[in-house]
Amino acid sequence: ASANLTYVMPEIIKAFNEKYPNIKVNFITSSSGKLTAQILREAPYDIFLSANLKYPEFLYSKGIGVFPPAIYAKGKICLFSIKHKNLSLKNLKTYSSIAISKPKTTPYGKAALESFKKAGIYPQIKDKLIYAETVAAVLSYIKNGADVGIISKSLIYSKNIKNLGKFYYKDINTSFYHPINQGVLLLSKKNEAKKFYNFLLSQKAKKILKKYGYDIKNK
Amino acid sequence: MIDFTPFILSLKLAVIVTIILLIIGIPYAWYLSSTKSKIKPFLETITALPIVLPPSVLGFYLLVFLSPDSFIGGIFYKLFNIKLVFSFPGLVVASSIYSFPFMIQPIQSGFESLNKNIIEASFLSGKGKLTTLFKVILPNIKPALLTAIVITFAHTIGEFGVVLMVGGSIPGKTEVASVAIYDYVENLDYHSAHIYSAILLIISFLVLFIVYFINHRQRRKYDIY
Amino acid sequence: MIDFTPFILSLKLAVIVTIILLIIGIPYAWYLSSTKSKIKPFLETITALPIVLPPSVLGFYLLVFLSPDSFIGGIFYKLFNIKLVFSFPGLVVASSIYSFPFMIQPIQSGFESLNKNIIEASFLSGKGKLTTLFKVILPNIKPALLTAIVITFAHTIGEFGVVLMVGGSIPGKTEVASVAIYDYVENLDYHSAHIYSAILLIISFLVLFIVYFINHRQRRKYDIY
Amino acid sequence: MIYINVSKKLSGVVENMELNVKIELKKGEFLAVTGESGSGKTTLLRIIAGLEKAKGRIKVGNEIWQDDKKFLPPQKREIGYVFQDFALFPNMNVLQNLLYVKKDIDFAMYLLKLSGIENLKDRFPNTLSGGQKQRVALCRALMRKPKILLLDEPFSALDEKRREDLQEKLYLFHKKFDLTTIMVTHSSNEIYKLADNMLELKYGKQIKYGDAKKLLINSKTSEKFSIKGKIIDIIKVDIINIAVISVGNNIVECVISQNEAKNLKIGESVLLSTKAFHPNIKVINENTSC
Amino acid sequence: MIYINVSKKLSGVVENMELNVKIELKKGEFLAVTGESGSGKTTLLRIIAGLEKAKGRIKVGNEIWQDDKKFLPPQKREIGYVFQDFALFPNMNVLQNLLYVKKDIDFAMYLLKLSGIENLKDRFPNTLSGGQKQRVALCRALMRKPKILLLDEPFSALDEKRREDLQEKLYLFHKKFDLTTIMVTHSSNEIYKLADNMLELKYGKQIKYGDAKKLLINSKTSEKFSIKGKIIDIIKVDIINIAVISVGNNIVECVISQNEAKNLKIGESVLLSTKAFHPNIKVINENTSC
Ligand SMILES: Nc1ncnc2c1ncn2[C@@H]1O[C@H](COP(=O)(O)OP(=O)(O)OP(=O)(O)O)[C@@H](O)[C@H]1O
Ligand SMILES: Nc1ncnc2c1ncn2[C@@H]1O[C@H](COP(=O)(O)OP(=O)(O)OP(=O)(O)O)[C@@H](O)[C@H]1O
Ligand SMILES: [Mg+2]
Ligand SMILES: [Mg+2]
Repeated sequence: ASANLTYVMPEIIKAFNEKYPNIKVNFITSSSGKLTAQILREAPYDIFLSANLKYPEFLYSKGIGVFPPAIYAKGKICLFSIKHKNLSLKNLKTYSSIAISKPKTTPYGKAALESFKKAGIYPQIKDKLIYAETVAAVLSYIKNGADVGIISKSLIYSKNIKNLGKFYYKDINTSFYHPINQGVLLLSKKNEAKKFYNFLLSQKAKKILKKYGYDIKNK
Repeated sequence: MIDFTPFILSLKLAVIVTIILLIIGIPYAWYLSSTKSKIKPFLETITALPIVLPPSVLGFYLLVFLSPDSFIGGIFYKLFNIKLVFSFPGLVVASSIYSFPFMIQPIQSGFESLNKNIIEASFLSGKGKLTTLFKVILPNIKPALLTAIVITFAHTIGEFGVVLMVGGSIPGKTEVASVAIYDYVENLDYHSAHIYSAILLIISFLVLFIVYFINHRQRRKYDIY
Repeated sequence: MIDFTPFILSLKLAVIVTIILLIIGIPYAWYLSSTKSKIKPFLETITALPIVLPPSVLGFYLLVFLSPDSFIGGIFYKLFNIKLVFSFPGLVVASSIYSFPFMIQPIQSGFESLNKNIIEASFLSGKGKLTTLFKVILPNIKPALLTAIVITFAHTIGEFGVVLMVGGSIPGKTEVASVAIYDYVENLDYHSAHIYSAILLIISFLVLFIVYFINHRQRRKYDIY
Repeated sequence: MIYINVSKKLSGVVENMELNVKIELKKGEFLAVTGESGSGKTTLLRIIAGLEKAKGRIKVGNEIWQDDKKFLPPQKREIGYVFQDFALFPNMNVLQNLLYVKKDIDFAMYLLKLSGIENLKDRFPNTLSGGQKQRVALCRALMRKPKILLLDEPFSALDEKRREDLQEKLYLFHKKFDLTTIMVTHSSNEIYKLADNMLELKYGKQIKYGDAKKLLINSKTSEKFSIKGKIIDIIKVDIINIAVISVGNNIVECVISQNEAKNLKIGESVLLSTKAFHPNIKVINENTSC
Repeated sequence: MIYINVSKKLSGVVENMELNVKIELKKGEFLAVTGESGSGKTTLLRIIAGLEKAKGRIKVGNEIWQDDKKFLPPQKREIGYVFQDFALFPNMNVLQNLLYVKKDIDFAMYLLKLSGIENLKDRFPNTLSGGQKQRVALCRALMRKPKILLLDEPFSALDEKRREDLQEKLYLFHKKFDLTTIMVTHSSNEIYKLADNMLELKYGKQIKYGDAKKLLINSKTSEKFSIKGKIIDIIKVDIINIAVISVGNNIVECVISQNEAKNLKIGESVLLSTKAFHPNIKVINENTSC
C-alpha cells in the first residue's frame, strides 16, 4: 500500500478480521513507484493500494491485475503548521518556507501545486517550497524548521500525529485541485485477496476511510 | 512488544554478505593489487561504480537484472530454483553487489602496502599460496582487513534502498531492521523508531566494539604500536 | 532537454565533502592510529556507527539536530546565520557526518601499516610534523588515501537518503543527481532515469578512472609493484 | 650436482649491466659469493631461490628447477634462505617464526639456544635488535634442514665474538646435515674458514671462481710470514717512530726507522713480513685478550 | 661539550636489563660504540636522537635537550642519523631523499659521487641493493652537516674496499665540518682508524669507556710485533707442517714444528710474534693484491 494509508489500514484490517477471522492480512507500505517496479517483477503481493490511479493504471496497461483499477477513496489535502495559527493559501507568501511532498512523484504534492496555481500565489511562493520525499517527511520538515506545509488530511487522524505536540491545520477547498483518486488493483486471484478487495470497496470500509479524512463521495 | 525478527534478519544478512564478500574479495583484491596490467585502473573504476548510483536506483536495476525473467535471474531460477527477487537469497545477492567496493578497496590497499618479502619468506619456508595467505598475508594486513569487514558489515546493516527494492520488505523474510525503522519514521511513529534505532545501534555497537577491542589487545601483544 | 544542474550540485557536494573530510579525517585517523589509550576501541566503534543507521533515518535524526531550533543548528544559525536544513551547507554537513567513517577507516588502516621509521627519519632530517605529514606520511599511504577518497567521493555522489531528508530537494539548491534519478524511477519515467543514471555513471567513471590511472602510472614509476 | 647457468639484465651503477653466472656445485659443497656492493650477489641468490625470473637453466640433482619451459615456484624448491633484510613474520613471535617452517619445537629450541637467543623466544620481531633479528632469520632458514641453504650476509649485524661462534656452528650444521650452502659475504676470513669454493662478482660478471683457499692465500713462498695491512697512524715517541698498522681487527705497533717514517704514508697498504724464519705462536687465553 | 647521562629499562636476553650510560663528548670528538648484539647500542643512539624516551639528562653545549622537565623533540635536535635499517623514503628517488633534508643539489651530488652512487640518483629505494641503500642513508644523514652525527653500523653491508674508502671519507668529513660523531660498529679496526674514544656496552652497562687507541692496542712492550689470530687449519705438506692462521681478513701460512703441530688445535686463538727486532714493511700495490 502507498504510505499515506499507514494509519487507516490497521483499522480496516481489524474490521475485516472481525468478518473473516481466519484471513491474516500483511500490509506493506512503500512508495507507489517502488511498489510498481516491484509488482512488474512479480512481487508476491496480492493487492496494490496506491495513492493515485496512475500507478495501478500503468500496471493494468502492462497486463497486470484481475480487474481494472478501482477507486476506493479520494484523498484530501490541508495546510498544516505547528507555529502559525491563521492558515490560508493567501497567507502562504508571508512564510519563509513551505514544505510539500514532491509533485512529480506524489499525488498530494501534485494537488498542493495545483492549488497554489489556482489560488494564483505560485509565483510568489515558488522559491519558498521545500520538497519532501513523502507526506510523512513533510511533517518532519515542519517539525524541524519549515513554517508550514501541505499534507494529506488523513494524516491528521493518525494517532502518531500527537507526537508533534500542538498543531494547526486548515482544509484546502477541494475545488482547488483535481480529485486525488486512490486506486486499488487486485493482483492475485486468490480467494482471500478477493475478499479483502471487496471489503475495501464495501460501505463498512468507506465509513472507516471517511473517519480518517478521506472523501468517499461519488464512487 | 518489540519484534526482534528484523534485527535477526539484518544480522544474518550482514554476516552472510560479509563472509561472501570476504571470500570473493580477497582473491579479487589480490589480483588488482598485484597486476601490472593496463586494464587495472579500468577494473578499479568499475569496482567503485556501484556506490555512485543511489541505492534505490541501483536496487531498481538489480530488480530488473535479478528477476526470473531476466538473464541472470533466469539462470539462477532454472538451475537452482532460487528466486533472486523478494527473497532472502535475493537480498544477499543485491547487498553483496552494492557492498562489493567497500570490501575490495580497503583490502586492496592493504595488499598494496604489504612488505612483499615476508610473502617470499613464506614461500621459501615451503608453504603454498593458501597457507601463506592465511598465516602470513592476512594477519599482516589486519588493519585493512578490519576496515573492510567493519565497513561492509555496518553498511549492509544500514543499507535499505537496495534491500527494500529487491526484497520488498516481507516481514520475517526480507524485512530487515533498517527497513522496519524506516517504516516507523514514515508512519510518524517516532517512539518505535527511536527504540528500534537504539536497539540497532546497541547491537552494532557491541559487535563492532568487540571486534575493535580484540584487535586493540592483539596489537598491544605484537607491540605494533 | 537534460538539466545538468543536479550533476553539478552532486559533483560540488562530493568534492566539498571529500575535502572537508580529508582535512578533519587525517588528524583524527592519525590520533586513532597512534593512541594506545583504552578508549581507542570505543572511539573506533563510535566512528563506524553512522553507517549502521539507514540513511533516511539518519537523515531524520540529523534533521532534528541541525534544525535552527536545536542546539547545534541553533549555534550555526545564530553565529554564522547559516541554516543547516534545506540548504546546501546543510547537505555538506549531513553528508560529511554520514561519510565520516568512509574517510577515517581506510586512512587509519593506512597509518597503522606505515613503517614508523621513515617518520623518524623525517623528523631527524629536521622536518616538522606538517612537512613530514605531507611529504613523507601521506605519499607513503597512498593506496589507503586513494581508497578513502574514492569511497567517500563515490558514496557522497550516490547517497540520497540523508541528502533528501536534510536538503528537501530544492531544484538548483539541494536537488542533487541521485535525488533526481530517484524521482524519475518513482515516477515510472524509466527512460529519463536511464539517461540520468548513464550520465552519472559516465561522469563518475571519468573522475575515478583519471584518479586510478594517475595512481597506476605513479606506482610504476616508484617501482612499488 | 647442482648446475646453475643464468643471466639477467640488471640496472646497476653502470649502464646495461648483465648478471652472468655459470657455476656447478657438488652436493655438500660450501660456496661463498663475494663482490662489491651492487654487483648482483643478492640477485643471484634470488634467482636460485626462484624469487626472480632469469634466462637460463638451474638443475639440482636430476630435477630441473628452471629452463626455457619450466619454472619451479619457490615453495617447491627445498631452500633455506636468510634475507639481507631478515623478512621475519611480524605477526608471529620468535618461536612461531621458526615453527611456521616446521612443527618441531625441540629442534627450534635447539637452534635458538645455539644462537644464544633462547630467551627471546616469546618476543615479536618488532622488539628485537638488528643482530637478534638476524639470528632469528638464520635459525628460521635452518629449520627445514634444506637441500640448499642460501645466506645473504647472515652475520653482518653481529659482533665479532658472536659472529665467530655462529660461523663455527653453521659449519658444523652444514657438515652434519650435508647441506649445500651458498653464502654471500664480504669477509675473506669467513670465506677461508667456511667455503670450499668462492665466486667473486663484479658488475654482474664472475671475475673469480674456484677453490676458496687457493684464491685467498696471498703468501709468497719465499716469505713464510707476511701479512697485508694498512698504516693507520705514524707516531713519534721520543726519538723513535712507531707505525700503527691495522691487520684485520688487529692493531699492531711497529718501530720504524726515521727513513721509513718519511716514506710511509698513512693510509698506505703495506705488506708486513719478517726476516726471521720462525715466528712464535703462543696460545692465548680468550679472557685476557682485548 | 655534550653530556649524556641516561638510563632506560630494556627487555634483553637477560631479565631486567637496564641501559645505563654516562658519557661526555667534546665538540669534534669521534666516539665509537661497540658491544655485543642486543646490548643497547641502537637504543642509546635513539635516546640521543630523541626517538625514545629515557630517564636522565642530555645537554649539548649550553642547551638542555632533555631532563626531568624538558624533552626536545627529534626535529629540533640538529642530528644526522643513519638507521641500522636505512629508513629511506620509498616515495622519493635517491636524489630527492637527499634534497628532502636540504635543498642543496651540488652538495647532494658531491656526496653521492663520494659514495660512488651518483649514477643511482634517479632510482627509487626499492630498486637498490643493500649496500647501495646504506650509502644513500649515509649521504642523507650528512646532508645537514649536523651538529651530531649518529651512525648505526653504517658500513655493515659494504664490501671491504668500499668500506675502507668510505671510512676515510667519513673521517675527512668529520674533521672538515667539525662534527661530533657517534658511531656504532663491530669492527675494532674501524674504531682504531676513526674514533677518539670508545664505549663498550654489555647488557646495557658500560664496561669500557675511554681513549680508543689505548683500549685497543694489545701489543706488549717486550714484543714489538705481535698479532692476535686464530688457527683455522693445520696442513701437512711433505714433511713440513703449516699452520693456516687468520688475522683479520688475512690468511697467513706459517711453518711450524712437528711438536707445535701436535699441540696447536684448529680454532685456537694464538698470538703471533717474532723474535726479529725489525719486521719488514713493504708498500703494496692495491691492484696486485687479492
Ligand atoms: N628491483 C630492482 N630494480 C632494478 N634494479 C635493481 C633491483 N634490485 C636490484 N637492482 C640493481 O641490481 C644490481 C644488483 O643488485 P643486488 O641486490 O644483487 O646487489 P648485491 O650484490 O646484493 O649488493 P649488496 O652487497 O649491496 O647487497 C644493483 O645495482 C641494484 O641497483
Ligand atoms: N621495541 C622494543 N621493545 C622491547 N625490547 C626492545 C625493543 N627494541 C629493542 N629491545 C631490546 O633491547 C635490547 C637492546 O636493543 P638494541 O637494539 O639497542 O641492541 P643493539 O645493541 O643495537 O644490538 P644489535 O647490535 O643487534 O643491533 C635488545 O635486547 C632488544 O631485544
Ligand atoms: Mg645484496
Ligand atoms: Mg642495533
